[in-house]
Amino acid sequence: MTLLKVENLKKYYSSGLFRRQVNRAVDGVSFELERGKTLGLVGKSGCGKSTLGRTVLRLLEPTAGKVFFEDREISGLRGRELKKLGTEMQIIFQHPEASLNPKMRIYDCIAEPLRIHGLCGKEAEKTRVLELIGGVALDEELLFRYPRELSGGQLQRVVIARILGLKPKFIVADEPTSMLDPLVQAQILTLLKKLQQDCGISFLFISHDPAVVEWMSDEVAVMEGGKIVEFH
Amino acid sequence: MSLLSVEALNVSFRTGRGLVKANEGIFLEIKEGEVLALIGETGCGKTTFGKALLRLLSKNVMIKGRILFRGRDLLALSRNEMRQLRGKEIGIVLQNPSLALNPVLSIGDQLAEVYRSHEGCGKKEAEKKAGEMLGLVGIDPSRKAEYPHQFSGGMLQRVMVALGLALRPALLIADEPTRGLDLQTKQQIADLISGLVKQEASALLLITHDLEVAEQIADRAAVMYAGEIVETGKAREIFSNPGHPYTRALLEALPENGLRAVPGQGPSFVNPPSGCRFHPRCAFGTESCQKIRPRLLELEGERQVRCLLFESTGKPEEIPDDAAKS
Amino acid sequence: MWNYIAKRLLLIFVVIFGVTLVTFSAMYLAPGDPAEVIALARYGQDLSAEQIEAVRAAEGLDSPVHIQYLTWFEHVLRLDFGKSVISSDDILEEILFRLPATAELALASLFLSLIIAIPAGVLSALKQNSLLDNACVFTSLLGVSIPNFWLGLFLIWLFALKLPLLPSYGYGNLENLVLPTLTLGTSMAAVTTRLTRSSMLEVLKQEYIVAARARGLDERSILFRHALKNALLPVLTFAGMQLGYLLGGAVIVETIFSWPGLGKLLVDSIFARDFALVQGCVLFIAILFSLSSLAVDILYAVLDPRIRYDRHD
Amino acid sequence: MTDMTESRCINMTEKTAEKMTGEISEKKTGKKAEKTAGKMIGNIAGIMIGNIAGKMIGNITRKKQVQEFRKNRLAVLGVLLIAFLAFLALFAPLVSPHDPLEQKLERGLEGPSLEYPFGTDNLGRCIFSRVVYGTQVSLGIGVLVVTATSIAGTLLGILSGYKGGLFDEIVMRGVDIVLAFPNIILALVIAGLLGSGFFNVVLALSLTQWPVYTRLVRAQVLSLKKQAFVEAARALRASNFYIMRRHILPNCMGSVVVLGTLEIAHVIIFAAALSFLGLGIPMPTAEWGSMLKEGIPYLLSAPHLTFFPGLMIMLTVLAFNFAGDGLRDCLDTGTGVMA
Repeated sequence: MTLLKVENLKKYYSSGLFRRQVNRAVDGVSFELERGKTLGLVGKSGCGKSTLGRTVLRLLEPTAGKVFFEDREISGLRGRELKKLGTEMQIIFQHPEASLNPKMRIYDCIAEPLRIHGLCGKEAEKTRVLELIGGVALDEELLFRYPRELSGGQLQRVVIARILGLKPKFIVADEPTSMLDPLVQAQILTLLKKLQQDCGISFLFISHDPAVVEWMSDEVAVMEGGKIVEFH
Repeated sequence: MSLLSVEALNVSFRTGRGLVKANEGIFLEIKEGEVLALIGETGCGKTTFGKALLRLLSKNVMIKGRILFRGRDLLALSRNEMRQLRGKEIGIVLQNPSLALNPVLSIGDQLAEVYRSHEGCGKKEAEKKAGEMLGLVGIDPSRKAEYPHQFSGGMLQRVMVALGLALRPALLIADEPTRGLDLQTKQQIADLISGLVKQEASALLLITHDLEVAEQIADRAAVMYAGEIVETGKAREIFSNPGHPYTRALLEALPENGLRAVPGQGPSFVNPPSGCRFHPRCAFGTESCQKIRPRLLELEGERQVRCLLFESTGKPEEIPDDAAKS
Repeated sequence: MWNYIAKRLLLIFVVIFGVTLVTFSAMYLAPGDPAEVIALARYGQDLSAEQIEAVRAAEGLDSPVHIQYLTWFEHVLRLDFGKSVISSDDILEEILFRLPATAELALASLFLSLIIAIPAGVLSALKQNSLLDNACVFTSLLGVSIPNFWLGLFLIWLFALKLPLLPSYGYGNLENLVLPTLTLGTSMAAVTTRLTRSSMLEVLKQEYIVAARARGLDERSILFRHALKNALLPVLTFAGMQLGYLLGGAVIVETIFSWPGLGKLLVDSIFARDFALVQGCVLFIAILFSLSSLAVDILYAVLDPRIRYDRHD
Repeated sequence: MTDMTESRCINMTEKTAEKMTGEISEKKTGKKAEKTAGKMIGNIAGIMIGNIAGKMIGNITRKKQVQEFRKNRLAVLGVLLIAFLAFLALFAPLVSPHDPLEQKLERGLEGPSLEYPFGTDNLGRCIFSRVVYGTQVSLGIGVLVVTATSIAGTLLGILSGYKGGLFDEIVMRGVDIVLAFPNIILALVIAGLLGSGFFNVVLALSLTQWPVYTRLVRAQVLSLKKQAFVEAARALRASNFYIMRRHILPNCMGSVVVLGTLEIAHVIIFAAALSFLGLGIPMPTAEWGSMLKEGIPYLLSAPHLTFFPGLMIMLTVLAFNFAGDGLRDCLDTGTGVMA
């Protein structure tokens, strides 16, 4: 069953004096993604792959085109349905250092999604958080530290644990390991692959490194100038 | 006699959290015109090593050991002698180019300044040389009046290379010249540096975590882990059949080699693990590895490995089968 | 660059318009009936109702507020700030007559503060945690904490009264300028020293200073060509802003030394309840201040290449 | 202010309990229902007060930052001085030997003596008592003005920085207009027209000082907004109000607290200046600025009339500047030196 269907998605940025210069960041992109599969998105920097990722999630409002999630058109969603969408579609960013609120302890970072969506009560929250941090092979002791005390690899794991709390069906991974070293990158990517097998999560995996994308993805789309120019 | 020979170099910093031993007991040699890649992950002390060679570290540093450059110990030089040597005999390309250039001076001025300061030539001549150097690194000389913020990451990196090689130094230290660049720009910068270094017959110390770049342009390679050199040797051999378990892990972690991950992360520098520092994460670790701190063993083919497993075999490829646990 | 300046000038017009609204409406917020207050000031205590009505008619205070505002604003556009309600001499003339005194004091104090603060700030940053640095930090903290009116009184007590060397009031020759400039200049120097020091420390930590050292440049050229130029940018902007404040008349210092500047004119007009003069002064000062902050921004753009206004970002 | 205080509790498993002994345990109350706008403002204000107090106290007790704060000797001196001044203000009646307003014409202009530690003024009033009572006025104005302006300024800064658009444009033009006057001029005009008196001075200074916070907070919000953790919160589809409260506000608190401390010093000098010009606190209330003004005619014959009030202003302002610098270093919020 196709989990996600994107039809002719466009995202234009207009700038200049009378909005004349138009930057066609995403210029008519269509693809489909099965449940539990990974679509790789590779391209030079500035080809629009990050913008595409955010527009699919509706973090950026699309200029045109439709996105179907589980055969439901998501552009029209408001209020309660939109909030529910937040538990099903999630994103991992490129810079782990900036992905967590520096003033919140790691415990609160992981517990926050649970609290926002009211997924579990006070008592259950603690056990759930311990379970989640264990799931990404991090020591419980880190729960009371602040993000500035953790390394890039550890922070990215906290981000993953945080998202897993919502049991998402689809995750956009926007160059999650480009800032990390080889060994740490391997740890994170194997973790993501294991999660896909265990929980059937589908990924839109974005990177400028073709070798990494090949290893991670079932199908790869090559992007250039806001368009997908090749599928393999 | 080698161009640069580092002997028992110890670099440590006095910090609030105690003594951070960034480099311990480092022995390294670079011959004239040779390209040596110093490979290691972020925070293993390789940048500290690069900056230590030119004594560019902060005031709370303690450096012991000897750094012989053409026979002269750099640690013994006076401040002024050292100042004259920097840029002239040893050039350096620092890590993030967007921060390493003065934002309010045009790149032409910053380049010409090097010539005026070292060779004392006039304003006009310095600018001529600056223009030439920019052309050499593939930047249109007419852009020399522009400012750093008007250049892309890749172009800024070229400016840094121009600054490093301006006075044709005998040794160029390049610290992570390809970090943060996308694939195509990374390739161009790697070719640019290795081409220019060959053309000027100067040696290159390439400090990087990027194994592909190292494999492509290095003659010899040295691998650093937690402030120690764990393996050195000819680059081609190290990449085709690595000896030290850490080097193996690094290569196996590449996507082309199956992206196999080794658990855990780099140890603390304040109180590093006893014995071999990699033992907590090593697939072949034994009890003795936890107790004895292995020394750098000389193996066949100019290979050196800091690992007890090779005491018996003497050959880098063979790992004694009883030791292979997992 | 030019459409940026045009945009800024438009903005200034909006701000000035806002300022006129604020000053005009402030008159109506004040307690008491303006006509009565003006009549009181003009004819003294025993005044009859007719006199108040005559003033109301003469000053056009009887027409609805917005009409009064529009007529006043229309006059202002024609650079006619109207007449002083009490002494009925032309307001703009009065202001322009007082401007040189304020400008003199402002420039002298700014100059004094910069020649003290820049060397002190730079030196104490270069020799951080040395005796000089600690002394600098402490005195500048003290300088910021001493209210300049108390400093003024102290200087008068010392130089004018105890050992009568300098006049404590009056205007005209250089002697009179010394004490007010000392008062204003030193307290400004304290703030500027702290800014210069922290800006210099910030710059010395930057990567491009290490890179310059790595290229074998000597410490002196690193200091002057690289560090100083970057460190002084915020200091110059701040000095420009301070000049803006001073053109508004160092109100208190002018009052202590009865210095015939804009600040004193404003204070006296407030006490005299001379609304027209108050409005005129405030409007003039606001225009002066806005233009000087625009000049500061342009100066900053000229000095710092990173700021380019032609791009619409 | 609503009784809801913003503090967080982490129930601990036994294993990690002993690790927490060093830290105070903070209780976080769960919040389900969304807020109405009116309650929202009250809520944010309550949080701000809670946060400022929490920040201050939290800072004082949080291990790492306490060490840095304690290391900075000047800052500790500042806090001690503030405590001393607060003590003077609270226990003025006990501390001052005489009634500050009681006039003894026959004892006028006496120098410092045992009976009158700071001597007497031209009307024979005890200067020491008046200076002590003056602390109440100055600290009162300082704290009141800064509390009001920091809350209003920060609120406007967050809303205009986060929302942007027309609201942002209007707020920033308002800031430009207020800042178009050198702030002493505007305060003068307002105080002059409204007449003197404690609350007029507080109002005048509040109307001129709020933009300082708005401009600082708005700049921070603009850069915070682009950070990944705010975009991540939006990806969680959390409400804007939640994001502003939970992610934007805590990251601005540090610089607001530092700015607030330095601003108290600034406001105290301003208030004294207004009184010095005769537009601040009216006679005969004991206020340092007006005491200075009264002392001018006797500058030569009785300098102690002007020496002691001026000294008190300096000490108070110095105390807050020390504390402000100390807070800035240990919170490393990079607010730079405020004018």
